[in-house]
Amino acid sequence: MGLQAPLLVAAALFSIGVGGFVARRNVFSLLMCIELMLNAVNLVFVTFSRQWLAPEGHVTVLLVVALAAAEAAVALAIVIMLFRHRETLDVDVFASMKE
Amino acid sequence: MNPQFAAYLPLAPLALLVLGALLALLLVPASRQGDPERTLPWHAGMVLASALILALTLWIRPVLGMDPVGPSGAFRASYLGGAITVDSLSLLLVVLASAGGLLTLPLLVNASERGGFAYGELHALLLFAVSGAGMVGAAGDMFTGFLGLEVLAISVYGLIGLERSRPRAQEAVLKYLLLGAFASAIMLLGMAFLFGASGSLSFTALQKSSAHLPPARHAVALLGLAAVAAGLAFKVAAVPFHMWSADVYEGASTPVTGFMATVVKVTAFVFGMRVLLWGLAGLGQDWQPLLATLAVASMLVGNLMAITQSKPKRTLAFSSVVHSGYMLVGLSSAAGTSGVGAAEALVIYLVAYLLTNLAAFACLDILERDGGLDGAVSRHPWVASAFILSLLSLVGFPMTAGFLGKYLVFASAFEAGLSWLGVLAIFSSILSLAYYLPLIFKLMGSSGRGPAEAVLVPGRGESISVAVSSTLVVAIGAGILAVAGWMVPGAQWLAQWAAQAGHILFP
Amino acid sequence: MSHVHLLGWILFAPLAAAVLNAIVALRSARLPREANGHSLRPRDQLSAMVGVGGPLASALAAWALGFDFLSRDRALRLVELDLGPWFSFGQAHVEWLFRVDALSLVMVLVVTTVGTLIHLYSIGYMAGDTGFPRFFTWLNLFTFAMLVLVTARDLVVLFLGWEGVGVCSYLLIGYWFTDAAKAAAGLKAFVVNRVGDLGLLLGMFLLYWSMAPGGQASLDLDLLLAHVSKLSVPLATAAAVLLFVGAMGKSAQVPLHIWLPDAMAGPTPVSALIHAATMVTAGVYLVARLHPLYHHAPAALAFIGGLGALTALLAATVACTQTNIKRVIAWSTVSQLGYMFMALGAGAFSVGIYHLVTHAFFKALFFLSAGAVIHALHGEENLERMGGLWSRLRLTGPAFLVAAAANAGLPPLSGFVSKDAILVATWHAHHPVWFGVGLLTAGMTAFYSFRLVALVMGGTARDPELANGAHEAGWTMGLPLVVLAVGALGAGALEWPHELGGTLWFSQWLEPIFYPSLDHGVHGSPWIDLALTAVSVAVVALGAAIGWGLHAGPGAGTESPWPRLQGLWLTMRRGWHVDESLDLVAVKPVVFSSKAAAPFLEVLLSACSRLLLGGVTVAGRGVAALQSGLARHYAMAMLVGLVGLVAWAVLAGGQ
Amino acid sequence: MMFSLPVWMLLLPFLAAAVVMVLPRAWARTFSSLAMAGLVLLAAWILKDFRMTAELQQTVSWPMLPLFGQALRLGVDGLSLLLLVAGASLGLVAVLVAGKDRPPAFHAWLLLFVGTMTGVLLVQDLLLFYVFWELMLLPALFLILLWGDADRRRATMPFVAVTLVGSLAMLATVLAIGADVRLRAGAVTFDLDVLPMVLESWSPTAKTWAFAGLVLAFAVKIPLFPLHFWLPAAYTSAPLPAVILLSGLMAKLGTYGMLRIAMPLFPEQAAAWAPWLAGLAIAGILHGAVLALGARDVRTVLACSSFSHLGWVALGIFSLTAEGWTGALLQQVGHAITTAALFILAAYASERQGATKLATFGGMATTYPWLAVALVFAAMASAGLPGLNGFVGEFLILLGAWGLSPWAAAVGGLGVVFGAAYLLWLLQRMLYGAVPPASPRGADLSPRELVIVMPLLVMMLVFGIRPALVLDRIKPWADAKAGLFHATSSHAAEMAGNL
Amino acid sequence: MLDTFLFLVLAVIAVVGAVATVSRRHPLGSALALIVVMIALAGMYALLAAPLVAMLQILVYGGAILALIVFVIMLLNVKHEDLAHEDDLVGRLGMGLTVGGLLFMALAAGILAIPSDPFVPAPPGFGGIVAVGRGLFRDHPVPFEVVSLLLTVAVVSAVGMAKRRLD
Repeated sequence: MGLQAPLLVAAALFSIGVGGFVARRNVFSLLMCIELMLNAVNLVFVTFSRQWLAPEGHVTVLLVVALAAAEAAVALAIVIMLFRHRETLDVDVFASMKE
Repeated sequence: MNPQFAAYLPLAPLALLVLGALLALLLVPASRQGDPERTLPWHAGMVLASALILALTLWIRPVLGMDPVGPSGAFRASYLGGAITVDSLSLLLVVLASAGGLLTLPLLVNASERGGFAYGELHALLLFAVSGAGMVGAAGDMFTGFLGLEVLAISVYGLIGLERSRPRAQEAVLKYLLLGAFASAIMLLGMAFLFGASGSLSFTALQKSSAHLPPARHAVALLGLAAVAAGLAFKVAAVPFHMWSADVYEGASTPVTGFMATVVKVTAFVFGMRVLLWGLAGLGQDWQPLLATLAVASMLVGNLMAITQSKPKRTLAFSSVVHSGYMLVGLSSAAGTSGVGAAEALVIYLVAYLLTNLAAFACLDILERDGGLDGAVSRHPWVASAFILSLLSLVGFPMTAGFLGKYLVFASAFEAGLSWLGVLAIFSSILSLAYYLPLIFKLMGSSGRGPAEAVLVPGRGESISVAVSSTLVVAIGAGILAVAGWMVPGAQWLAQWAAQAGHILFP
Repeated sequence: MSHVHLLGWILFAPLAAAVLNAIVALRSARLPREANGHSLRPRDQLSAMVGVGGPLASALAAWALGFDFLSRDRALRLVELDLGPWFSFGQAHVEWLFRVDALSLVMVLVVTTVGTLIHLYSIGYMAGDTGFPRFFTWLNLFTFAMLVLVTARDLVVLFLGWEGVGVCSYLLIGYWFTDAAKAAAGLKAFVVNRVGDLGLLLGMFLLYWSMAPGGQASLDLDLLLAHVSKLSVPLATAAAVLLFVGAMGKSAQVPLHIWLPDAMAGPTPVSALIHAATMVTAGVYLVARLHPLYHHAPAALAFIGGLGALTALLAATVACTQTNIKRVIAWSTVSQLGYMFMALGAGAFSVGIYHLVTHAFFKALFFLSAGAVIHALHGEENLERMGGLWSRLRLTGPAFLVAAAANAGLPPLSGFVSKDAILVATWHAHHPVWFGVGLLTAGMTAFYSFRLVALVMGGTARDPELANGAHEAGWTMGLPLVVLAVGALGAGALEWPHELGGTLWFSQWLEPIFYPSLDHGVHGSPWIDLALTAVSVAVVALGAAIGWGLHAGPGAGTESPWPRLQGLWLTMRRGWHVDESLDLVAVKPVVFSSKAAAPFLEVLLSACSRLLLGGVTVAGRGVAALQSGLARHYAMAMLVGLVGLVAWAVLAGGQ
Repeated sequence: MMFSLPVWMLLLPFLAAAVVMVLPRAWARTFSSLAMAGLVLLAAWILKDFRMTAELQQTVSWPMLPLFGQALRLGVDGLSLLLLVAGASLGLVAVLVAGKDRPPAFHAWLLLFVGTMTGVLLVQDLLLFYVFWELMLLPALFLILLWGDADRRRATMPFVAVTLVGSLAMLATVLAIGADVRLRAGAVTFDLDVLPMVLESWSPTAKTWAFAGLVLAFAVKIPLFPLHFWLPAAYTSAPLPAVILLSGLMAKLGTYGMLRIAMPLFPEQAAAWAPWLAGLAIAGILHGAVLALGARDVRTVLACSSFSHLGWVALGIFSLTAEGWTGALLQQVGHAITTAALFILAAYASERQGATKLATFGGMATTYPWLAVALVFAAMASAGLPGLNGFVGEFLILLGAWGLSPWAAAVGGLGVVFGAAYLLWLLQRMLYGAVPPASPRGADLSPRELVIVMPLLVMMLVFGIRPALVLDRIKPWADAKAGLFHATSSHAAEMAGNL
Repeated sequence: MLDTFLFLVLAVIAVVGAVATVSRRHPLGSALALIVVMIALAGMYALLAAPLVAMLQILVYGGAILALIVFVIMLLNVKHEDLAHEDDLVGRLGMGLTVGGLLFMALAAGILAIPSDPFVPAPPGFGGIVAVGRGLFRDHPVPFEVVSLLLTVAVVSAVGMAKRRLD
């Protein structure tokens, strides 16, 4: 097994995540799309780590996971705040600012 | 002094900031009593001021254990195998971020005291944001730098979101967070590919390997470069990754907008300099056209958008998109081994940009609170004058810091053989008159729409903030007259500092 | 007193008078104005004394200088006054250098003598006018400028005088400025003159640059005239014609004559001094002064003579039909100036100058006596309300008659001598057409002169009430009439033709100046000259007889005596519509564009700015439409950007 | 010498502006008149010490921040000397005619206006020239925008916009030059003495573009047709002291820039473009005159007249002859005096009439004879009457223009006719005719007004009769520097010779 | 060979799961699909000699982060009417995935240009807890510390935004 297969899978996952991100309106779906993208990134790290036999990639993956957690925490806080005020999870509702 | 101790002294500003932020967290409960002594603002102010002074001192008196690099007297101190690097550029970023925080603080405190703001946390978050910026400057590898950016970003999410009673702020924070996370994921993807190309994310290793990559890994590196550039473009709000900025700038309360427009953008650019000029210096041929394209797009679209805006704040938001374009001109001119001048110019531009926009948003905040901009010069002559001054600086009028930066950056484009880019940048400056001038005219006009007399008096802290930033704008701008011996040694310092910060990237 | 001092007196006595009068005028300008009839207020008396004293001193000095010249060798008749440098440019230096030679002296004498008389006359004529000191200021200043013009040794200094007289003319025509129409007449005079001045300037430039390659570029007359023989003929012709354009403006040659009839809006002494005796002859002086150049450019001379002939004829026809006493004389002046240029065109420079001198006397007399008539009729100028004044104005009447007869060229008056000399000169210069035109004009001149006399003095009063109130004015107005009448009668003696036993003293006086130019009048066969004279006298007599006969009878008016020619008559009265045509061709377009320019600019500006801003705004709106406020649209933009960047990376990496 | 005269001249207005801001309102005018008088004294001192040669005098030089050059040089030569003196004097006049109730800020801006223009005139460094050039706009803008007429906002926008566009074009040239110097020499310098040597090696295309940038900037300021569109409105709505400085000095800096910067740096381009630019200058002369003829507001007439007169100056410069240059420089000084006097007198007249629309004027010569005399005098000077200060300049300019092409002199010379026409037409409408029954009656010129106007009128006469006072200082410079274009001018002479 | 086969199976599961994640209307469904993706990814990590990461992927990601999301969904008690009315979901998803597909094509083109030699065998202990721990705590302590700070900031922000009482 070589580099290409895992990288292609990662690219696919990332692209699906990206596609979902631009398509969905539900906040939770958007968050999960981002998780999907981050997971794809992790796969790339792990793959290259395997290629270089460098543990740095693994370390990075762990830290990315933590980062994902942090982002999720803030995001969920915002979701809670918004849901409390607006009773909706639809991102398209928030489009009050434009010229 | 104990040499062991002295060797770690350069870390002091950063450590101070982080500890100060954590201490602020402990003080948050104190704010429950309404904080009549203003413990938290004083604490935050002292921390920021000491970090600023400490960083300045460190720069002025290079400490033991710092090796000079290059002829300019630039220095660099590495810790933990290069994971932390303190040099002229990182100290400068600490100074800038602290200054940004310090100048924003009074406005922020005032805004929160007017209500609708979670008072306690904002001090901690401000300090965290500044420390995040400091970490970006001190990062010796790309991932650490990225994490620093995230610390800064999340702090800013918090700063925006703390204003919970205003729907627009909520909308702003939601958009910022979602798109920011999206962009972070893209940047991470890029970093993963760069890791794939060189096997490490430390700048030194990247630089070593990027200098002579075999074709296969070169292709991987280019994929990484593209994605990292996209992520950076989001952070600095370059077209087409800029669209969040208008809404977020508008939705956030004006002091936070000012902080975002300045500290976040400057930090992102410093990160960009680290990545591109240091880590990926070998790929200059590749990223120069890329950044130039982004620069042109930013200047063009930013101007067109700014012209069509009716709200001053959105105008300034798009103006800062245009300024990202200018800074990208500088960054792309710095490609290649002869780019030191451009890097130097970019550093000066960053300083000018930071001070100018701090002044502009501070004035905007004060004036919009009291009757808007129409004929403000008769109600708040000093604040309106400072605003006009900062707008002139944004135009690039001589004797303002903006001119200095613009002049040097554009000249560096000409020097780098990118004359077309320089000319386009000047065209963009011409186009930008179409929205700066009406703003100036609006401030000076007497349409009679606004109230005739000042109702709200700006607080002392706010006044000082505006005065300091606008004075610095002029003082640095007057640097062009800084004839040795009798005027403005500050300008010389800045030039020297910029030279060192530039040289540090081109050993 | 040395000669230089005399020249100084000549020049600066009028200037000093002007300055003194200006002070009086400015001081009195702030005093309240009271109407006080025709008596002189104290400050007016001072002003009058100064105003006449200046030119008088100048005249006396001029005569002294003249008599001194007489006693000198011909080659030594020259005085120069150097007042230092004015300015220098390139290789040239312009000096405040004034020079009187034989030619200049003639001019100086005319200007100061006639000028003094007219100043004197003005005291009576202008008495009681609120702006009395102001009038004398301008008049004195005019005298000074005219003297500068005729004594200047450098073309630039000459130009100073040239423009100076123009300004004074402007100010004096518009002297009664509360009447906007009169002020406008001054404006017209100045602007039309400026057209000519431009020609003069261009001529000077051409001469300067043509000398530049030789390293001798200068506008000093001596240097210049020494140089002209080296010029190529086309270049000399061009310069000569350009300079003549200046003369055309100042001396009212077709088509730049249109200002002169309107200039009659000024007080009558002004018409007499400026628009008859002196300023309008400056063009003649200029051409005479530059005669070596014109000799070098025969085509230019032909042009001058032809245009002079045309002007003479055209103006004479117009003079025949006028209804305003001053306008008749004004058109007559135009016609006579045409005569002078005809003489110059024929190469008879001294004859031209001689006609200038005699004309100065009889035309000044004509105007002043007409002024006396007008004064007597309380400002009435319309011929239809005059007539039958001979018996009431015992001094003015004869003076008027002498002026008319001299103007008509009846022998042996001065006008006859000079006019005859011109006709003879044209004949000898082989310009039979000019001769014919001159003859015809002479007949018409006689016609309108005596028509005028008949309408004013002869017959019965058409407005008895007005006529009965007429009375002679005081001595200040009378004395100049007498002196000038003597001049008009006797000046012929100076150039009495050979064939009639004369000496041609005047031509001899000017000979050193125009030497070696040929004065054709001198060298003709006496019999041919006599025949020509006879013919001209006959034509003049015929014209005079018709003019008197048709208008002296009762019921005669200003309308055409031949009803069938009524249409032509009216056309002539309107000056052949030259004024209207020029207005249509030159003035109307400028006025229209001046009115249209500003709005046009406005529209253009707003259109441009709208187009520009509009374009930018439309483009901006287009981009702004993407800024929908929806986060996923923003993400989409980022995604597109990302795809672009990655695609670029793949393409760049593939190379 | 560190603190020699040029340094003091440069510093004084800025220092005075700072001081005047903190003074009580009542002292503002007195103080700023004193400052301006000081400036006049300094200028007079420089004038006194001036040696009548073409070289740069009173030179001062400092080391500079290496980012921007090696040394900053200040100096005065025949080109700048009289503009300096005129500028200082007009500054004094401007302060004197300012109303008593003007706030300190007004005087501060006036001082800054004079100061920045002094800077433009003194520096011998391209970058610093640009800096002062650009700065100069600011006081102009603020004086108009804060103290101008009712429609000042409409008036200033095109002014500022087009001026900034022009100066950004200049910036492009400055940048290109600076970058090139640094690339070649490894150090930055903008010294005007050094730059021509550097630029010699440029390609013609690059030079053409660079020259175009400079020309655009200067053409806007002069203004050269068709970039004049901002002028009538801006001059018309500016307050009197500002308009004195605008038309009296600022406009001349456009032509000054041509002579100081654009033409010496790019002589071949200048020579190639000169006929076209001269054509634009002529178009400006005539267009300005025509605009003035049709204008209905007294200030607009004078504004357009100023435009037309600057066309004269430009024509003289683009004639590329020593005669034309001498005339242009002389005309600059002459016009500074005349235009100031005209604007002041027009303002006095409008004050008395209570309006500026010409339709409401009439018969002022009857009611205000002194004012009328002064106006006629100044108008005659403006129309170029020999013996007054306007003539010699116009004469030499046209003479020089003939050296370029006889047609230039002939067509441009029509301006002589039009100039007389619009000025006399202005006098006709203001002074002559019957006094309109509705017009208010006031006193004739007051002693204060006379004291302000009389020196100007006297200078018109003095410089008309003794232009050598000015010429002796200008001519050596013009003769020496026009030598750059000697080839073309002698060529013109030959052409005339061959005609 | 077995590796490759297993990898392919996991890849198919992951991609299908990913598509399900982005296309499920209700977030709970998406969350469940995401868990499937993560488990598949964990398998792939294991195949790529990263056992520790694989384990933590399941523990932290599946166990903590997703649990948090699901918890919040439950907490908010999202009813169907609170959800976005994504009537045109199919259309927009098509559009999004098309552009995403473009991105994939671009990325894939880049990836396919990389020579894909088989991996050399990993040394023993690679990707194990010791190696990763050494990397994390000895070689890269700084990022680790920064992440701790990051989490603190996130908590402060979250608390600041989400707490009910304004003070």
